[in-house]
Amino acid sequence: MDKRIASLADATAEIGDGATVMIGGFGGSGAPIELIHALIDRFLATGSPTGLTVINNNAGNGHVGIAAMIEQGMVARMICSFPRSADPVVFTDRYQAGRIALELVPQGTLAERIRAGGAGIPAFYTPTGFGTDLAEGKPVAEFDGRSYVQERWLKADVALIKAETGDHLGNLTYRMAARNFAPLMAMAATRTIVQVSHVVAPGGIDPEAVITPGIFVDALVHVPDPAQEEDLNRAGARYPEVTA
Amino acid sequence: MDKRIASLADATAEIGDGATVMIGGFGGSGAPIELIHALIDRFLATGSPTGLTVINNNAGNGHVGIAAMIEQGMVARMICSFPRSADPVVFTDRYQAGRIALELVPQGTLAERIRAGGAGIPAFYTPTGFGTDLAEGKPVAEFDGRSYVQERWLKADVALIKAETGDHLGNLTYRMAARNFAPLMAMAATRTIVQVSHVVAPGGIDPEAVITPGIFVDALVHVPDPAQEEDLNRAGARYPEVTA
Amino acid sequence: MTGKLTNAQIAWRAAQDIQDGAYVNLGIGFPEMVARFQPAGRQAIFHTENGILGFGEAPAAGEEDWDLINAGKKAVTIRPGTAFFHHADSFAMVRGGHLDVAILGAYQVAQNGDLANWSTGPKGVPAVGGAMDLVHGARRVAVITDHVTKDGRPKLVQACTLPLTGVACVTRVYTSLAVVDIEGGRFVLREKLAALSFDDLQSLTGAPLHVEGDVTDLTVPEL
Amino acid sequence: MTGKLTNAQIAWRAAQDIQDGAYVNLGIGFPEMVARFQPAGRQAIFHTENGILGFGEAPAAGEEDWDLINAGKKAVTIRPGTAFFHHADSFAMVRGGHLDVAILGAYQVAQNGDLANWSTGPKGVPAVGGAMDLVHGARRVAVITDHVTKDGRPKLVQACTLPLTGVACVTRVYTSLAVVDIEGGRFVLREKLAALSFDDLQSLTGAPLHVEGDVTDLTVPEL
Repeated sequence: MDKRIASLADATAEIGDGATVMIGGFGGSGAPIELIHALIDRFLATGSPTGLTVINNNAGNGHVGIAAMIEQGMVARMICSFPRSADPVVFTDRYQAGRIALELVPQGTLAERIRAGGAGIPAFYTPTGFGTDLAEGKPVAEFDGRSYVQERWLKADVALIKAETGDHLGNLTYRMAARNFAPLMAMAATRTIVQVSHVVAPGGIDPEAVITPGIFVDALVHVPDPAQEEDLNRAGARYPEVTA
Repeated sequence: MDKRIASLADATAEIGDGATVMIGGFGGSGAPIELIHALIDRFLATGSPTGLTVINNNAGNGHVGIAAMIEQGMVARMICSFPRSADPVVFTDRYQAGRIALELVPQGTLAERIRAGGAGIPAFYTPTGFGTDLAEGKPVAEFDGRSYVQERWLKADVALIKAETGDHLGNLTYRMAARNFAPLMAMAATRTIVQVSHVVAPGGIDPEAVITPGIFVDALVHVPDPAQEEDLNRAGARYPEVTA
Repeated sequence: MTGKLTNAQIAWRAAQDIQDGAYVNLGIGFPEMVARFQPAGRQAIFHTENGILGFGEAPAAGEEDWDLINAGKKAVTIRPGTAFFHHADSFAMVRGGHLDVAILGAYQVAQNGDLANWSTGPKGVPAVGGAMDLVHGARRVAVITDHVTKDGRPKLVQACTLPLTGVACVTRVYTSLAVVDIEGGRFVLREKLAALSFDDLQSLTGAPLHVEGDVTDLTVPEL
Repeated sequence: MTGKLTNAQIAWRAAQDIQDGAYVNLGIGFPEMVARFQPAGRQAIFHTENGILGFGEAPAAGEEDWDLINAGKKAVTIRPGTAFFHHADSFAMVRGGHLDVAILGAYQVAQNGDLANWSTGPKGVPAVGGAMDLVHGARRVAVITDHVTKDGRPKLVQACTLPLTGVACVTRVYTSLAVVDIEGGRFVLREKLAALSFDDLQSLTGAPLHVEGDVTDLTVPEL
């Protein structure tokens, strides 16, 4: 078994219109910029995929990555906890114009809903959000005298994530706080596509150090020296590049 | 901050009568034999602790570890998934005599209930056990056309676990499949007491390789060269040793 | 009844349906034998409830490391690509539908797919382990079993009389006499030993066997 | 009103109540400042929602690694004993009650401990982040805030008028004028600036301030 795929274009080729796509990252850390830009390339060439629901902690920053997807009009709906950033203009404008939908989820509930999707738990109770606007319409229940909100699992058709090292079987490690949502999203998507900075043969990752076991991974693309979203934004980058 | 405690006796001194105690291990792998035997020593010297509820995957094997606790009469109730073993006579005899209570829980539900206890999730739904005797009396609900059983979190007063390497702050790594329930139990207990084979200063564990972050650990005892339950049982060991 | 498959032969037959790269959990005891019979050129990745993916075969006697065991508490080995994880992650793999196949033993299988394999009733000490999770988690749940009990009673039945492990979960049964699918609440016969007549097989089965399309010969090598 | 604490002084005061070895989450923005004022001999362990425990202060300009950031997306550093983990484990720490203290900002705090700090109403883009989890997770939830809004209205109120972050979750408020505990659905004044009379403080507070035992002077260094 070998889960490596040669190109970013091949890895992202089967993502369809209307798909629900989980995208790893917290702000720029862990953002799979190259996978996202490959998806934008396909959209620009073919008009697809569009009408996507994107699940990420945020809603893009500047004009690269998720912000660029939104700017191209590929995203119909965001599910996130914090759609603000240093430069949130792309999402903000579309949201205020009613051109993109938003489901706002507390960050810990977002993480737990994704884990639940991956772990086969259709619903769970959390104290988070009880008595607030974000719990409106959700079932509540009392356990041991305290009130809780029922939350449902989140699943996706596809997860796009960035990892540090991957072996041919899809076992993964991450780099520092770039780990964030990626191990959860890998569990919760029907198809998990990973860009890895380093590829090693099976045995190249200490079995104790594997963070995402290969069972959660479907495709692996080698992207050495991946771009860092924060660096791109500080340099004023846009995707696709605007040429004179 | 330094979570090291000098002796096994000190580490286990505050466990009270009637306490709920989670004990790591799956069969012999990961069983914190030295911590358990220290607790037996205290019971033999003082008559306490007794009336314990013990949570473990199994219910002891042979005449050491949890089996020895049961044999001494310290355990009123077991919560476990598989109370059978190569030599289950200690539990079996007491159970059939009505001298120990048993709550049987499917293994994945046991793991998830413990995690839920540690993660502040008072209840969740699982397909496991639906329509079986083990779901009797539990609430059921339908999600997306499938039926699920509601399960409650499990918490404990104390967790006794074995880890491979620990630093002074309580960050832990484990050894192969000895990891099993330990990281979950560390989260779910009010007080988590760990025997570690190796102690290192903070910085001695790669931050990427930490399996249990120190926030889940209260006390660390250095037990170099810990006994392996399986080896003890193959040698016909008993605790305390029977001397002629 | 003379001709029937040995346990090794039943395990061999079940192994032929496991694809290369499949993620597989084998129940403790008899089902563990399936791992021995992977067809040449295929390599399944085995999962064990206690937190290992991609482990290898048993070590030589005397080489056991008792921190490296499977769910049956037997020693196993590491292979390139092995991963360790804790029990909640292990059952996230199970419950979350990430395993391709689980192969389990059975006391009884009903024609609607109900499985009874954990308790023979109120006597003795009940023990369930991971079976109830596996039957609702793996994408395909198969059973390997003798076609009848030791005293000759059917194990494929209209409705289980023993305590259930799971409801409507089994989709294929490999027995000592036949391969039977469960579809639409019925047993559908796919393969049977050539020397055995349909009527004889039916007489050893506790619920109607249906035929849809060909019934092929159940052929296995000497093992 | 002339004399009031600076933000740094409010943060300093809050830092005095953090014990050695405490696990602490500081909200993004102003609360992050609390980390600067740990009393000598004490070392708190800071948690950030995005998966780091025990991180250190900001790196020098130009030394940032953008994979090593806090919840406010500011660069931090590793210290001996740092641990990384994923988001579900991170919020298990929060929701599971493992943090000793969370210190957050506020738009409004009600006398029953209700907190409003995530939304100023229907206009603009709503964003909640981890605040709703933190207020129901940490053992002690404290607020640091100016005593009144920029236009002089009370932030300590009978009932919040802005959308709630959490119900009955705050137990102590450190303001630019006072330290106020929330007990039994009431504001209990613990400390106030010496130059400020009780009546003047009450006039800047939107609900009754109760006194139980001594009210001590709120004393902080020049910073």
